[in-house]
Amino acid sequence: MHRCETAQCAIRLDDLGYEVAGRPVLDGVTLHSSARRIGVVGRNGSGKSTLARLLAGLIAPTRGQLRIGGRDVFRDRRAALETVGILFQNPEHQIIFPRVAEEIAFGPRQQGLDKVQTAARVESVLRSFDKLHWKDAPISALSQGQKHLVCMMAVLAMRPRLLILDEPYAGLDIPTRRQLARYLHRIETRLLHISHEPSDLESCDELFWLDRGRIVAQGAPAGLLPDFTAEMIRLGELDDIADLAG
Amino acid sequence: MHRCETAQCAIRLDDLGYEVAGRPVLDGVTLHSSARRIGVVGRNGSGKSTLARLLAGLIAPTRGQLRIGGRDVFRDRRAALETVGILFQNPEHQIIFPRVAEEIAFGPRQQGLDKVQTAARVESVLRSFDKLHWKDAPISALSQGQKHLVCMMAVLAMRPRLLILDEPYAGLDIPTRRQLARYLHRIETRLLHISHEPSDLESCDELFWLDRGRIVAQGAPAGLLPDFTAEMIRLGELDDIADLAG
Amino acid sequence: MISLTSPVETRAHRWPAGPKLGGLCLASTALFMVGDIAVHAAALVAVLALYAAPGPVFLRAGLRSLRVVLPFVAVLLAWHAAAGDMRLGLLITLRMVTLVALANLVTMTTGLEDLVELVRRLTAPLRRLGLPTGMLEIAIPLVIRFTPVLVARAETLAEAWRARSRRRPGWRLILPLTLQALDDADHVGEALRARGGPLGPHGQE
Amino acid sequence: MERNIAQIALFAAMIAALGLVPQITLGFGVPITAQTLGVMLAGAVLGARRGAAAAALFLLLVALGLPLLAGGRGGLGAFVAPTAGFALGFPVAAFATGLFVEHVRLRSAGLAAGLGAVFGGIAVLYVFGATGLAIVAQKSLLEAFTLVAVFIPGDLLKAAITGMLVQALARVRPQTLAWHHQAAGPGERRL
Ligand SMILES: Nc1ncnc2c1ncn2[C@@H]1O[C@H](COP(=O)(O)OP(=O)(O)OP(=O)(O)O)[C@@H](O)[C@H]1O
Ligand SMILES: Nc1ncnc2c1ncn2[C@@H]1O[C@H](COP(=O)(O)OP(=O)(O)OP(=O)(O)O)[C@@H](O)[C@H]1O
Ligand SMILES: O=C(O)CCCC[C@@H]1SC[C@@H]2NC(=O)N[C@@H]21
Ligand SMILES: [Mg+2]
Ligand SMILES: [Mg+2]
Repeated sequence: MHRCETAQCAIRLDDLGYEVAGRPVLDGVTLHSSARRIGVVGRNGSGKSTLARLLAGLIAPTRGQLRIGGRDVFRDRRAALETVGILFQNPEHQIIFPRVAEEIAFGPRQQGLDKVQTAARVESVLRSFDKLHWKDAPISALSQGQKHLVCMMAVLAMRPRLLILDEPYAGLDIPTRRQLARYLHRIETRLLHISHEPSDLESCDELFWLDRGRIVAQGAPAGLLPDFTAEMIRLGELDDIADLAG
Repeated sequence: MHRCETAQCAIRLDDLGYEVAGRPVLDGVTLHSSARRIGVVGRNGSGKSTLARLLAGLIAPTRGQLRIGGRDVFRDRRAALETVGILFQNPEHQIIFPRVAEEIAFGPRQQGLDKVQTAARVESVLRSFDKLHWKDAPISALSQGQKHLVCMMAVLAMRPRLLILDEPYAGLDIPTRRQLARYLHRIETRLLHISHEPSDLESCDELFWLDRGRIVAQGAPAGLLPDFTAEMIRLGELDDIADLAG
Repeated sequence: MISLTSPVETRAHRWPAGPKLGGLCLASTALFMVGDIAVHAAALVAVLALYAAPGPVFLRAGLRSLRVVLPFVAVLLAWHAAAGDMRLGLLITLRMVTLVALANLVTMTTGLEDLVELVRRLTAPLRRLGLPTGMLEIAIPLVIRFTPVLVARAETLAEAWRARSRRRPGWRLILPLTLQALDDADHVGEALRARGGPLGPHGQE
Repeated sequence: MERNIAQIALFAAMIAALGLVPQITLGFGVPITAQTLGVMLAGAVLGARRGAAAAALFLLLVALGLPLLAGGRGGLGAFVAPTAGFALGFPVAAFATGLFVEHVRLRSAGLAAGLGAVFGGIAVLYVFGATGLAIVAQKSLLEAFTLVAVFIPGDLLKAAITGMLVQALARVRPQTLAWHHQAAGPGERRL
């Protein structure tokens, strides 16, 4: 397991709980990690996206404590902006502006870059994904996978120290995914990668398995993923979808 | 390749074109198939979802002809509703009603079932996916994968003869996916399955590879998928995402 | 309607937003003061010439976005024809078309960011008084974003409806549309928070 | 905070989008517009302060030159027209509607919203509208009132729509109505 050079960006969740209308979505989650690539795996509805939103400081836990690099990202938004960036699961939930360049420029601008710096940053992100021609494209005219890529570029442009990716690969085709995977491997940024797909998480350093709002296992992918996959396949064999008679 | 018993539900596209603002999204697509499970594979932005919407009769081609089982599904909406059902790529583009049961009931009701029959149909679909407890749940409180499943149930409840699935597996976890795959394998319905992920399409009878709005190859998965995958990996190795310097 | 964006980059895109908007305000106000049809006709011709200047692509896009006022023009002309005051009808419609065309022109050739920047400068004195004007800089582009999104939402919903029904949706989409719009607002609220939202650029302070 | 901004912007946009609904312009220059429905909804859903903010934000964009008023009008010119009184009264109308729903407690949220819309979106708004008309068209206040009275049936219909929509919202999404303190019913059980 990689150790973080500074304690700056380590994740500490202590007995974290999140309830909606009295029902726990996350329950007693304790997670300490300073691995460089952290993975979270779990079934649909297990609470992964809720965890991501908590980690990004977008919602407040109803119980327990959450610190990223020692900071309370829910309260201290300025610090949070430098610290965490989040890629939403549904690109349409993330997009704020009508055009690609505006969307990418928003984050860096809020971080305090001036216009010229921001424009340079936008160009550099677009160029590095070989998508300079998208600059003035209206986002509504992009396909879903293309929207997803715009969202990814918008987060990367902010150069956060911790990057939370909620199912980043679900919408992207193989070439884009492979290029992105290599890119993510190369950059300095700490990663928290969420997926329901075990094969996406093979290169993580430390994995957490979320089930019904609780962490049920943690460890290296080599140990955890085979168990997870076996369990998923077992569940998949269990009860079959009955015929839709009636 | 399976042959359709009746010509009823065969797909015929002749020199189909679709333009937006003068830019071709689909261009000269000719596709005849009466296979039971048809697959469409292609990169992000290749025109797959546009093709799906054309096939479902939701948009009109700007050129060429489209017939499903001999019918013009764009003009003849009554026939279209009995013939094709579509699962949208983004569940949020499909959901109309605030609650699960209302959403699933809508289609069958519009097909002419009375209230009692519709209620029975809704129950049976929910039960067959073991989700009877979702009945009164507000859809906005579901996770993305759960929303996707609701959309799938809503389409299946209409029992269309041709089922168009636009990236059905992207959001679903392994157990649900496996159950669904077996279920789809078992039912009578003709399938058109769209994906950018070759492994999803292995069990199709006939495959079409869409690239920049054109069909560039067609054939059985055993022949086509290895080529597709190799090409995707080749593209993925090509130019790397440059460093985000500057 | 207000996702008025130019298909081509014009010279006017590089002009500062302040004078462009100032000019628009002056022109609008002036047109309201003038009651001479000849002046209005000339103004319309002048504006159309401005549309034609960057080339046919721009002209076509511009005329397309003007189509929204056509029904309005027709109703007004018919009304005044019936009332027997065609002169006034012509005056009002000419003025309206010119004003909308002019406003569209500015919008088409001004980036959102430039507009917001302008408001930022104009509200700077208020900020010094302690008013949270930083929010305006966020809120203005948001309104501009939401308006076409609402229209697109309605279209998407209508498509979802058509995929499963052959009846026309009509008023039945009002509640779903409202709910989706509220959900959209929630998502945008969260997306804003994730990337700095109302904090505002703080590098310059 | 961010959510408030987003909702205020959303309702401002809704007022703008309702301007796209085709309208009829009456001879003396005042259109029958669906935009007042947006103003009523802003007040009835968001409450007084945020509702007024939404309407004010809408006016700011109009002033900036965006053609958002019914019929694609915009610019400062809109503020010197015979309808200017109505337009300037939008934020006050939304505020009054919100004040009504926040302070007049009725069992039915829909009824409260409908009556609030009549109060804010009709009674209060017409005071502004008639005054504006009287000034611009050089009429007496009484004449102006009789002129604008033709809008009342249409505006009553809009108030009724406001009531029905809010009633439905209270049923399926009570948490959106901050002023409507009602415990979530059993239907709101989460998964
Ligand atoms: N706003 C909400 N109100 C009520 N319940 C909610 C809300 N958001 C999420 N939930 C519930 O919390 C659980 C976890 O949701 P979450 O979106 O975190 O799941 P997930 O692990 O990301 O699933 P997926 O793989 O489908 O994206 C779900 O059962 C969902 O029904
Ligand atoms: N409304 C539109 N206006 C302009 N261009 C559009 C529009 N809709 C789609 N396109 C363009 O058409 C192309 C095909 O889009 P489509 O959504 O069909 O792709 P796709 O194959 O489904 O991609 P993905 O795998 O990302 O879902 C894209 O390049 C997109 O930019
Ligand atoms: O468009 C404007 O300039 C302001 C709107 C004026 C229309 C008023 S609002 C109240 C009344 N009800 C209507 O339908 N129209 C008028
Ligand atoms: Mg999720
Ligand atoms: Mg697609």
